[in-house]
Amino acid sequence: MAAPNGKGQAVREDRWIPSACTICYGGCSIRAHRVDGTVVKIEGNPASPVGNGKICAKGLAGIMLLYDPNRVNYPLRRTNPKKGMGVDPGWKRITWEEALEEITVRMEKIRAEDPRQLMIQVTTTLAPSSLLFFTFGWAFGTPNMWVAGGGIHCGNGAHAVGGIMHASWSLVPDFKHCNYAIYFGASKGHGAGHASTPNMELAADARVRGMRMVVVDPICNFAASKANEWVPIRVGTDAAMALAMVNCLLNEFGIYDAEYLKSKTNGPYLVRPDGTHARDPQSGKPLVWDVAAGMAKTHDDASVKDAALLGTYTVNGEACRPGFELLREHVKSHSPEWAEKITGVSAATIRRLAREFGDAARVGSTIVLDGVRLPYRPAAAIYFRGAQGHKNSSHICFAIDLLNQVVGAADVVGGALGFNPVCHGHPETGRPRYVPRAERDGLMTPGTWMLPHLPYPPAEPRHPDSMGFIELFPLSHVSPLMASADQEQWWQRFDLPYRPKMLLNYGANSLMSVGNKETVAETLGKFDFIASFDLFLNEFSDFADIILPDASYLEVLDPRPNFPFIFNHPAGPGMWGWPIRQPVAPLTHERRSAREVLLGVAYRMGLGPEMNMALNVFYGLDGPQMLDPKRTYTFEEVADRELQHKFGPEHDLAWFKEHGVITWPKKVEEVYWRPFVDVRVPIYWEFMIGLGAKIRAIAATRGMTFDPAYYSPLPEWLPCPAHEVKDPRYDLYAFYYRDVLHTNGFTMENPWLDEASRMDPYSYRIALNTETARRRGIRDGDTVWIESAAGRRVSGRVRLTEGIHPEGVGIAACAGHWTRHQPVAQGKGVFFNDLLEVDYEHTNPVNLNLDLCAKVRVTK
Amino acid sequence: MGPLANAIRTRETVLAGAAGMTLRELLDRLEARYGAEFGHRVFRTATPPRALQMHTRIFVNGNAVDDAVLDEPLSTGGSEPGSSDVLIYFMPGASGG
Amino acid sequence: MGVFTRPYDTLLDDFQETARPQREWVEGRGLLLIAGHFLSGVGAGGWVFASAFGYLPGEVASLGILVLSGLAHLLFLGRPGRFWRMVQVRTSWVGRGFLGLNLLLVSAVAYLAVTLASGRADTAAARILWGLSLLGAAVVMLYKGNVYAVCRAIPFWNSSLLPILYVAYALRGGVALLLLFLPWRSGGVDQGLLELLELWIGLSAGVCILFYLTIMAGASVGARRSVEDLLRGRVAAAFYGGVVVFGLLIPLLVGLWNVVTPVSMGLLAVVGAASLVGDFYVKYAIAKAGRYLPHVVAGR
Amino acid sequence: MRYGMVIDLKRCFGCYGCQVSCKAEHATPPGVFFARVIKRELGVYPNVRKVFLPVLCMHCETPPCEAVCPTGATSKRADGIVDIDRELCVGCRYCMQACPYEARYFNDAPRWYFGAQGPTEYEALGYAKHPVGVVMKCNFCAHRLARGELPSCVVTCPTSARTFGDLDDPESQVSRLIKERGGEPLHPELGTGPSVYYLPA
Repeated sequence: MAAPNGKGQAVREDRWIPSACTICYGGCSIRAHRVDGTVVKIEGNPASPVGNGKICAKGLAGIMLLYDPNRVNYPLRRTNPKKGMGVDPGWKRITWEEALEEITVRMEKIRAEDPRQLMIQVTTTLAPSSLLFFTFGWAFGTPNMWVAGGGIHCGNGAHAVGGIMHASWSLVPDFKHCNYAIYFGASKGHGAGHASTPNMELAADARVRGMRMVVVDPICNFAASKANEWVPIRVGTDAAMALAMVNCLLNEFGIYDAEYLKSKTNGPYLVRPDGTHARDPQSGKPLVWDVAAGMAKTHDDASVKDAALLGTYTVNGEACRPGFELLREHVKSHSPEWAEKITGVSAATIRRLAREFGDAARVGSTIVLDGVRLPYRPAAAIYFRGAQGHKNSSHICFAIDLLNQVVGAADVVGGALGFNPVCHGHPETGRPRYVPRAERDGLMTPGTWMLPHLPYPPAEPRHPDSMGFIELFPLSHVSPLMASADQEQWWQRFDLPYRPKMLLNYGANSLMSVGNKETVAETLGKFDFIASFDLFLNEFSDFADIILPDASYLEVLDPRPNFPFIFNHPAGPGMWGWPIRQPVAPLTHERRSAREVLLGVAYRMGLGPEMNMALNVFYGLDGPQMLDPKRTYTFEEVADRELQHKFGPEHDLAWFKEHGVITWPKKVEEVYWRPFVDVRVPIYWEFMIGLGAKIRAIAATRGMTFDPAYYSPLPEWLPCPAHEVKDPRYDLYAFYYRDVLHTNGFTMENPWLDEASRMDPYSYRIALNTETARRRGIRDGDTVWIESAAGRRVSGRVRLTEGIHPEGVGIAACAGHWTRHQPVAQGKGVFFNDLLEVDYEHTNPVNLNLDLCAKVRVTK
Repeated sequence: MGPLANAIRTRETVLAGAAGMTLRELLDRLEARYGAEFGHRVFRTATPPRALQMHTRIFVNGNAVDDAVLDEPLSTGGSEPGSSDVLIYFMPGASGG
Repeated sequence: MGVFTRPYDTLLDDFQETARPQREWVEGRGLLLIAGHFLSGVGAGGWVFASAFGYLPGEVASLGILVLSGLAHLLFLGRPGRFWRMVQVRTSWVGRGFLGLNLLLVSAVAYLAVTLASGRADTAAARILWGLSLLGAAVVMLYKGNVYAVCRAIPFWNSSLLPILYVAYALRGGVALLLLFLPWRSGGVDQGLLELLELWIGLSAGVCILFYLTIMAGASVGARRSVEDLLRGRVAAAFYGGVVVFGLLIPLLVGLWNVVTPVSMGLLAVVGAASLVGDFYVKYAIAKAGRYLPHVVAGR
Repeated sequence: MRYGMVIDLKRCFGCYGCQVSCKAEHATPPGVFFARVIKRELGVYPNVRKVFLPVLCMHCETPPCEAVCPTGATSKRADGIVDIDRELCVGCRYCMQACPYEARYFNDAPRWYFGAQGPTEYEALGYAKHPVGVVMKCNFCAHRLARGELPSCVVTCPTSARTFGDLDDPESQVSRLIKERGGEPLHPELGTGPSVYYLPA
């Protein structure tokens, strides 16, 4: 074609190239319009179920990231030996060869000494593909790897409970069939996150269809504004409300799904007076009470006619009771009146919501889909960041999910769905295939997971040899100890035999993404050497020694932007889609894809065999596609094998580059899998008793203690440190929320998103309740100080709003950049994380989730 | 290979075993040779059912295997006639998100 | 600390306002338009009275001012080179004003030429040209207020009072212009002067009432925010200082005082000057107080 | 034939997708928004909600902007699109004061998103389309319609809040939605006859 372009010449090239977005970890499918080598438009890819052609503002703004003149173009080395916040490293341009040589030499030395001295840190934004960096860690032999963005944006509790109860990373309502969804601090379908764009459309369809939505949240945000009802709640008290609702269901209304509880949960497992299961002496399997036979049988005994959920039964001379009975009794003490005192939500409201939820669940009803009769439970309780970002993380998510479990609304039609826990694979190859299966005590273990350690059964706690102590806390994913104020103290007490020497960073700006900057800066100062792959110089760069200019997501290849499906592939009925990410614009300057570089470094160090095996494991390659440990490969070759391994030789990389995505229909037994897969989930977490005891046995000797209640088999409401601040001057709870325009820190540098944020009344402001502000003489637009009880301060302009709890101070996360290397982002918004303490005291002792709220005062 | 390779100071070893030896038997023998640390890395629990650790991958003649085949006789077809190539890969745990 | 300076920041901040302030016609180059409106009013008014009194210096001055106003209008345009396209008079008051101004200029210049050449103002040609010039002047005085008044997008402007107010101000401005010439006029007190003063005071009273009505009307409809801007907001200084003190109080006091006991010509010139300043600030304040219709209001 | 759009406020939750999509499609300079999102708050705690109102040119039946234009640069096409002939516009901005929907923007001077750092590759290409000194606005993506594609904001909206079609055809989806869900234009009291309708939230 010869339409003239802006330069007046005839257009030589005019192509739409399918790929995947990576402005957030939603990884929605896109297609980029390239004219004469310039990307002129990004749209959603209609051919892919990951967005169905839709794409949000962030994804559309990718062009401004691609062409940002502030990007890093060449390898840089610091000339100023002094490291510190705001201290100019005196960057000097060096060659790739110089950079790689120095990095390789240092890493070889470290590996010879003790590979654990290397720490690898990656961003959430590129997850799951950034987890590829972990393969290098595996090959290298260090356990010290973390997703630094996780400190603020990751959900240890949410994911662990998602894994234990739904075999998936996260939860959504079955938007297609749900009639009543109650959100606890979640934005699923109203902002960023896993399956971001697809959920937006699904949620909108549900609204129009008439799904009733109730949002329990301290701030009336995107989700709450679209909900039928907003229930303002005191920050961090969601567990209390959920427990009271469970209490109403079980003890006031007697609403529960006995059938489901008997066959799909450990509700009937008999519990001894000491809280552990009564077990069969021979097999060690937990026992249930068969009412029909009037005797105890193992849980998997086919002859069990009717397993008791209630009552007391004598087994091996002990009075034992089913787990469900204990749950029912446990929640009795959690009345709506009790919860009202903690949450500030009236007992009447809690009762009403419980009743509405219970009625909406239609316990006992069924529906026929694709000719199959299935349980129909059109009610769902969803939690995410807001609810789980607290010291009581595990119990909060457990308590909320119990609402689903009690009425049997878990992974059935209309209920709470995990993100794709079951996949039978492409019809032609049967790959990828994974299904949850029964593990220890007949309880469910996920068919696939994002990380090497499964949520259930938890690995045996061990004396830690990693910086983050994840061996000691097997239910954790991200450990704040990787950058905490007290890490050295714990390392000494646990005789950590080494100290971190080198940090390999992939796009994480941990100085801003974890907690207060002073604490993180101190931990970064401990490294002899930091090498960092980055798009921009940022606050973290002040501590780096070498900066490697990374290629943006529009310039790289990634064979699996949406796999594992449990992470960011849309849940519920529809199509499976496996897109690829591919370069839509040529690499310029001396930017290189970090993946290629990493592979090169591994081979350069003679880590070829380990690296190739790690890749075989990460991509699940075997047979003809298995990488030969003795060979070297380019990343293109690896990607090509990954794709052929999953979809056959005819669907190789070349095919995917042209077509962008391969799709096939989801089967009803994949989507609503619960009735089809013989697994149980624990409503009584017996395993926590032993786990807690083992951990305590190891930790206590080193002075690391915790309240045993955190390991109780049934959820409790336990206060955050913020709730226990006694000083009356600190009378408000600061919390962060995720703005619809931003994900993590780097979107702040995007001028299109910045522009919209500046037109938005809230993005860059501190949200304060109008009445609360009035009593303090604070007016809209005033600049105020938010000071935490621990004495940390952030400043910003106030936006008065009726849409926030009177005790809340709401701040959009990940703002407040101060680096001069990102002129658009610099000085915009408020740096919420600076209010957060990073230490063991503010960490959940089960999943190591950092507490993300702070008791503060607001002063002019 | 992987971190344990450092611990046990070797990457490759040849075991003579009766034909029809199962993978579990093989692993037990290796455990006997390299000690409890090996066992811990390979199996989730010290007591039956000894399922494989999530972060341990075993390839028999280039095919990834799971718990299902633990107790089946090792297939032959390795580099040497009548032998089996067994690759055991250990990953360190990782802190992710 | 962003990449841009004031105007861009202001634009984005404005989007957060419930009723966005109008800036195109008052800030930056927009000031030229306000100046143009002011000058065209004074010029047209001045021409009417100067030509009525047959006072040549006044006539010449008026024409000069009209030419200036034309230039101001021109320089305000984004594409001045295309000014000749502005001929859509069927519905556009800007088009009408453009034609009116041209008519006034051409006929007035011709009128002067004819009268000066013949020395007589009562020839048929002269009368026709004068008539045409008065028609042009009428259009010029009328169009301004209507340009604003038809903007339903800006409630404060969207008032039938505005055209009348602007005509009144134009006439008063014309008189004030002539007052400026008093110091140089031969002889002592004469008829013309007294008529001028009475005329001026009458008109001032008129504009006071009209302005009051305009504001009251605004306060009762969607223009509340604008009225707040005027009375106690971002336009208050221009309103009280320019419109009220300079434009009304000072000149009225001096003027009335003069009616009691004649004062110096210089002082009377001050009346004219102050009144003109006020005249400008009226245009400025009303334009600046303009805010667009809000789209989301409680109850929607 | 009269092109029109229906925006479902029940679907929209103010993600700004339309605004940025429009920006990318038309390469509009900083501060120019053919489409944008207005976010406001209604009610008193705890009975409060945020209102998200996406706006664009309403392509009125009787466009006030057309009436006041002194040069005839603004005109209504046969298909109902209100468009600007940038060659005729003198830049008097009268139309901006007359439009009750704030849909018009004046391209006062060359501007780039990275300011002093100059135009990006994308901007250098895109801004060439926009002459300085004239008024610009949404034209329902006439160039896309000509290619048989829907407007950019319609295609991108993650909640499918936007429907585009022929208002003259009673069977079209836009007409049906307006009828079934009670669609209303913005400021109907002005009698401008907008071609953009909103469905209640």
